[in-house]
Amino acid sequence: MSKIHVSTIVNGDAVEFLADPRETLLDCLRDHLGLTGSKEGCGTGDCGACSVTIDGRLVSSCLVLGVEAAGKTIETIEGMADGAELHPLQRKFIEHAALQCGFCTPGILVAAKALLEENPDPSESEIRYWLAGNLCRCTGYDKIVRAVMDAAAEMRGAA
Amino acid sequence: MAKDTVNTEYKLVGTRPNRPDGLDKVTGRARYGADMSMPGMLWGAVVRSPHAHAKIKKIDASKALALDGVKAVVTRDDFPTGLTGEDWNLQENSMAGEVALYDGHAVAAVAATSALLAQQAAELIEVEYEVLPHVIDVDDAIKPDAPAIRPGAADHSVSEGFPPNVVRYIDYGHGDVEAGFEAADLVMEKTYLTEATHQGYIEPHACVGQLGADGKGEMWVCTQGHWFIRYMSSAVLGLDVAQLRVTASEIGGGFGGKTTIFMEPLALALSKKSGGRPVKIVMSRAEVLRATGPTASASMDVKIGMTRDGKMTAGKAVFRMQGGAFPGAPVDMALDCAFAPYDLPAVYHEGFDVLANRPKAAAYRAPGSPMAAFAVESLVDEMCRELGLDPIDVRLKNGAREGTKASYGPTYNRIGLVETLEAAKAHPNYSAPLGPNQGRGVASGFWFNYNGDTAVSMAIAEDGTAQVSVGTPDIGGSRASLAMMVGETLGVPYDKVRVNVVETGALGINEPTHGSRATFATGKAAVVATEQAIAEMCRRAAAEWGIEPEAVEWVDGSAQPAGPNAGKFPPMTIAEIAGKMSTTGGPIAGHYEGFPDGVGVSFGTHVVDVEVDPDTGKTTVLRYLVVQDAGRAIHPAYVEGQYQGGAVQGVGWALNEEYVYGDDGRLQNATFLDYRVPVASDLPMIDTVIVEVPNPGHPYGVRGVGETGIAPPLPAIANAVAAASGQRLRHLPMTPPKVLAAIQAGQDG
Amino acid sequence: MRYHTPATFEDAAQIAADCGGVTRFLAGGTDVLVQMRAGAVVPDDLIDIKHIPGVRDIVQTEDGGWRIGIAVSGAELGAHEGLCADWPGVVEGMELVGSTQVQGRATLTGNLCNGSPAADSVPGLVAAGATVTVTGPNGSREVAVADIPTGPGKTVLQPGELISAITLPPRGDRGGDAYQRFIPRTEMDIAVVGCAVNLRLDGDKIAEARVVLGAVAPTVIVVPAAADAIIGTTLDGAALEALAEAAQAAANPITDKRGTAAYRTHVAGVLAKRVAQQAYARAKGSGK
Amino acid sequence: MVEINLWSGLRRFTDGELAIEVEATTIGEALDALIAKHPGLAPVIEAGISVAVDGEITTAGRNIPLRPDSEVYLMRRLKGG
Repeated sequence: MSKIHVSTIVNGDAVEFLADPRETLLDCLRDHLGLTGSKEGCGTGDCGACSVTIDGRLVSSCLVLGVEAAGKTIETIEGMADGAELHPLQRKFIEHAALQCGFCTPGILVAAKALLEENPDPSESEIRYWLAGNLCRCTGYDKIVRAVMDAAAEMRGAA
Repeated sequence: MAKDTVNTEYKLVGTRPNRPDGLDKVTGRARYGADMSMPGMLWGAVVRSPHAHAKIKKIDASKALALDGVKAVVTRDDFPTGLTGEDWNLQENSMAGEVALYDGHAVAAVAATSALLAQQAAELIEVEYEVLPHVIDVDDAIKPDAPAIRPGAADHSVSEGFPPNVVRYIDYGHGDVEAGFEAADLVMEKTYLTEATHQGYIEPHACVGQLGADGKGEMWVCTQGHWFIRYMSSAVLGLDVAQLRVTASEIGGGFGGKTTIFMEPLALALSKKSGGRPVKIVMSRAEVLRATGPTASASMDVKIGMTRDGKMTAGKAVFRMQGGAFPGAPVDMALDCAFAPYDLPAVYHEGFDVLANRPKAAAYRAPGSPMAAFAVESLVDEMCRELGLDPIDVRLKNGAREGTKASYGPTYNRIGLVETLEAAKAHPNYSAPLGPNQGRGVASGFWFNYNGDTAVSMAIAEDGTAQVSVGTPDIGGSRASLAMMVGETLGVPYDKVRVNVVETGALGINEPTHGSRATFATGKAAVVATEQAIAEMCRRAAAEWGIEPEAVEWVDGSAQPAGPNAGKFPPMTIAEIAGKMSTTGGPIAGHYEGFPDGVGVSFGTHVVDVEVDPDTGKTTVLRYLVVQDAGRAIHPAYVEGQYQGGAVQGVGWALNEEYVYGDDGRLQNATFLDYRVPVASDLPMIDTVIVEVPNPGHPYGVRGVGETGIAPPLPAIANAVAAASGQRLRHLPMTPPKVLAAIQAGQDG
Repeated sequence: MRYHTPATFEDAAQIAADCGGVTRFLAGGTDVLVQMRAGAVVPDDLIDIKHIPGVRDIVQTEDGGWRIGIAVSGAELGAHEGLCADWPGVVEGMELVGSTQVQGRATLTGNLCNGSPAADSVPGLVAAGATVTVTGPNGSREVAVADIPTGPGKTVLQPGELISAITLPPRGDRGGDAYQRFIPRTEMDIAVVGCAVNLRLDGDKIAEARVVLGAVAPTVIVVPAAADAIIGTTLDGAALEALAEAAQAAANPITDKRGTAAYRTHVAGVLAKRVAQQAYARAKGSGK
Repeated sequence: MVEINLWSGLRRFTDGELAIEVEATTIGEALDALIAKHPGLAPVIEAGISVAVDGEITTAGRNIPLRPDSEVYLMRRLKGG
């Protein structure tokens, strides 16, 4: 099984890697590029811990092959902060204690960012349905939803 | 920073600072089990039994070993023999011996140069099985003619003539139960069933293990307790315990399921056989569900006597639980918790720990208590309805208080059940209007809390900042609460304290972050260690001032002359003392090794409103309130988080989560698609009230808060469903088909 | 496993026809990758058809219908105003497939070709009378969506054949469609029962109707008796009861981990009523 | 002397007694004395138990002091999640 050379852009950086065509984008991010912020919780698209965006579209990176990333633009949790400046969602998650173990957090942050880009003023229900594919077993979601709502308000300038 | 508590004697305790590991965890930098790679690392994969019960006749790994890049295969033949007791159970569960005992039981493992290759090699290992009769359900497993799963596994408590799969028997109680039932106006007896559930942590088990021919090894692993991993792996492999060094990664949830070993010894055995190269094993979700930590399933008979005005006169509980093919279903703790919220003149408990062809049950948040609460709190609710009494009033009338003889024997010290009931009753949720097909349920719950082996060291750095080395992995914000308690004691700001979860080589033995013990036990130990360091700093100041150490007191992070010397010298700050420590006697540190006493039990009361769709039987949670006694909330946001998380795990257990087996004994829903944990859109906000009845046994009044919250949801939701639909569900989960069938039966009846 | 990125459907068909072993076409990948991961299907050749020009396009046909490219994701479908206005039932079926993340990748074609009787997007397509273009080594043909699935995991597609486009007919005046499913949670489950209804009104009365059930038989099924129960009515109580009875009579489900046969049969009737009412309301509300 | 309360299932090892007076100043001494009086209790105690002293449950702590008026209950070994 020969490997395929893949060139892509991850968090603004041009990167290259050799992928076995069976490897998922998640495998390639974690094992070839050392970007272990995206997590595997299920491998079947049911938990959302591996959420990334490809060309701006939110996906589960466990359901994308690494070879499909060729020529795309990929954003992961590692690219969410602007240097030392956290994204408002990241800051609000810490302030609201919206994480306990923190394992689902990267995927939820990436998904929530995609939501706020599409809908800057989501209702509680819209947040809950958008994040339904991001399982969290620790928090009961309450503080996560509040943190997203608070970050959205701040980003709208309403905070 | 706003303080939540009315208590103003503290600067830090009761505030909500940002957690110290927050930045790493929102940026993807925090390293969890699967995030570690080591030089020369191989990847491991595990071959698992597809049968619920089968004799292993032959394992042929020749095709796998013939693949280029495959470095080692291990089977049970590679493990030492002659183990006994729980060590033997752990070894047997890590790798099947002569018989595979459940679907998913490991039978072989392989190491190769890539994850894909290891997986491919695992598929090439040929195992010949002779399928044996199996039993899955607890009520089937306890039958006298059930297939005997492990003859000889029963302990001293099991007498001759018991069914073959009963491995432990428990009976205890006090008072005259029959007289109690005689004195009652209403006696009800019902049977309640719960299905096995999984802890459902989102992070699959993962480790990197390395073991050389010299018997020295190291391991990186996601676990609640790395000393447990070290001891158990060493026992299973016959290693000297201290030669294995285990580092706990950040942990992606555990809930009790990561307090024991699964594939960790396999990684070490593969490493040794590969010439000492590190081996990484990461479980798939299917492996997690098939082969790790489910809880027990339960079949429970409960009988209660009550007078017309709601006074309980006696209670009796007979519980049967299966915890897989190994002894250890939490039937004893379930019985202890069953009637714990009540002051009963007479109570009797009887329990059976039963084997079945399922994975070895691991602890899950207040082990046993949720099932017990479901049975007892459902029956109490049924009786309240029958007698037309308010369920909170009945609980207040019978509620355990300080001085009550607990159902499990001893006399309660200061406890906060009544306070939770009163707070629940006063909360607006308890009087919110309900619409058609909606109903409200109430239930209380109990957990002991626990202390356990604890070793902590704290040391003062050259600039007067403090480091605390602890052995309890931070699973939900404990670094924050520990830093707050140390900062409070030391009189320094929160961010001048760094709490490190250190490896096994750095401290004496520590039990895991389990039993709701981290903030209580590690916290108390850290305070004791800090007080030692403070005493040393007072001695250093006294020496400099030329006065007796007893004449120095520690105030707001400084040594100050006290008593007759008060005001004679300016306060000496921690930074000043620390800056000179190399010339005043060397390092300044404190430590604690012991079993911190003073555990305080915890009670909670939940109120839930649901709506039941009468056409489909689907239950929607509309409102949820958790009231629980925290003793004192060090960091209220993380206390609330424990309450909310426990409640939602309970919602899952009550409504949708269950292990589904086919007639072939295979688990049918080993994915998050069909093992249905609650998703964000299933839930409302989870309202919380933190009741604070301080625990006199802790310097800051802490009671453990992690576990109690999962017990009340099961009965509270069942009680709400009964109120909404008019039908009593006595078998969890209350899936739509079950609820609809009950509604239809009710209409027909 | 070999990975191919053909530039035309003809090339894709030819690659598939020439491969001796197990072949899978890759569009959204949300089923194929799960099967690969579980070891259920390990293709020798994986043919990624997203590099074919036009596969991400949604275009209006000359007669006012819609042609949907095979790689259009659920998220893209849901963002298309014209399609959502015409065929809300088709779009909402697709949007129920998986999570937001899955919506970023999953496609109508993939959901259809997976062959699941519980596929959420298929009842809506069948109710709408959608067709697909099937391209093979010997050219293309037009096939009704209803005729594609033949059983759980099975389709009429022959080795070397693939779907190259989906076509929805013109909506026309006074029409409405809807799809709902029953699941135990609010999201993320496979349908225990699904139901789509597409109808057209004449005044207040239903002139034409199509009722389609999912997850109650080896394939999605069209239930003419259920349609007959509401045609000519204003969807009054009696018509709804007759509709439910016809839906329940047509259901022939299995008992499995997701539901019992009796439960699925009952819920088929409940859903048929709810979905018909929604489709009826949409038809009445349509300005056309 | 301090009174040790057993759970009722242990009756069969103690000739029916559920409250046993022993000479002890610590939990360890009490457990040793119990075994000396009723050797049938040895496997139960050695398998691991918890002890409640004045309402507080501990799992180890053989050195925990007992007073003559301490309330002492043997319990099944506790663990947590």
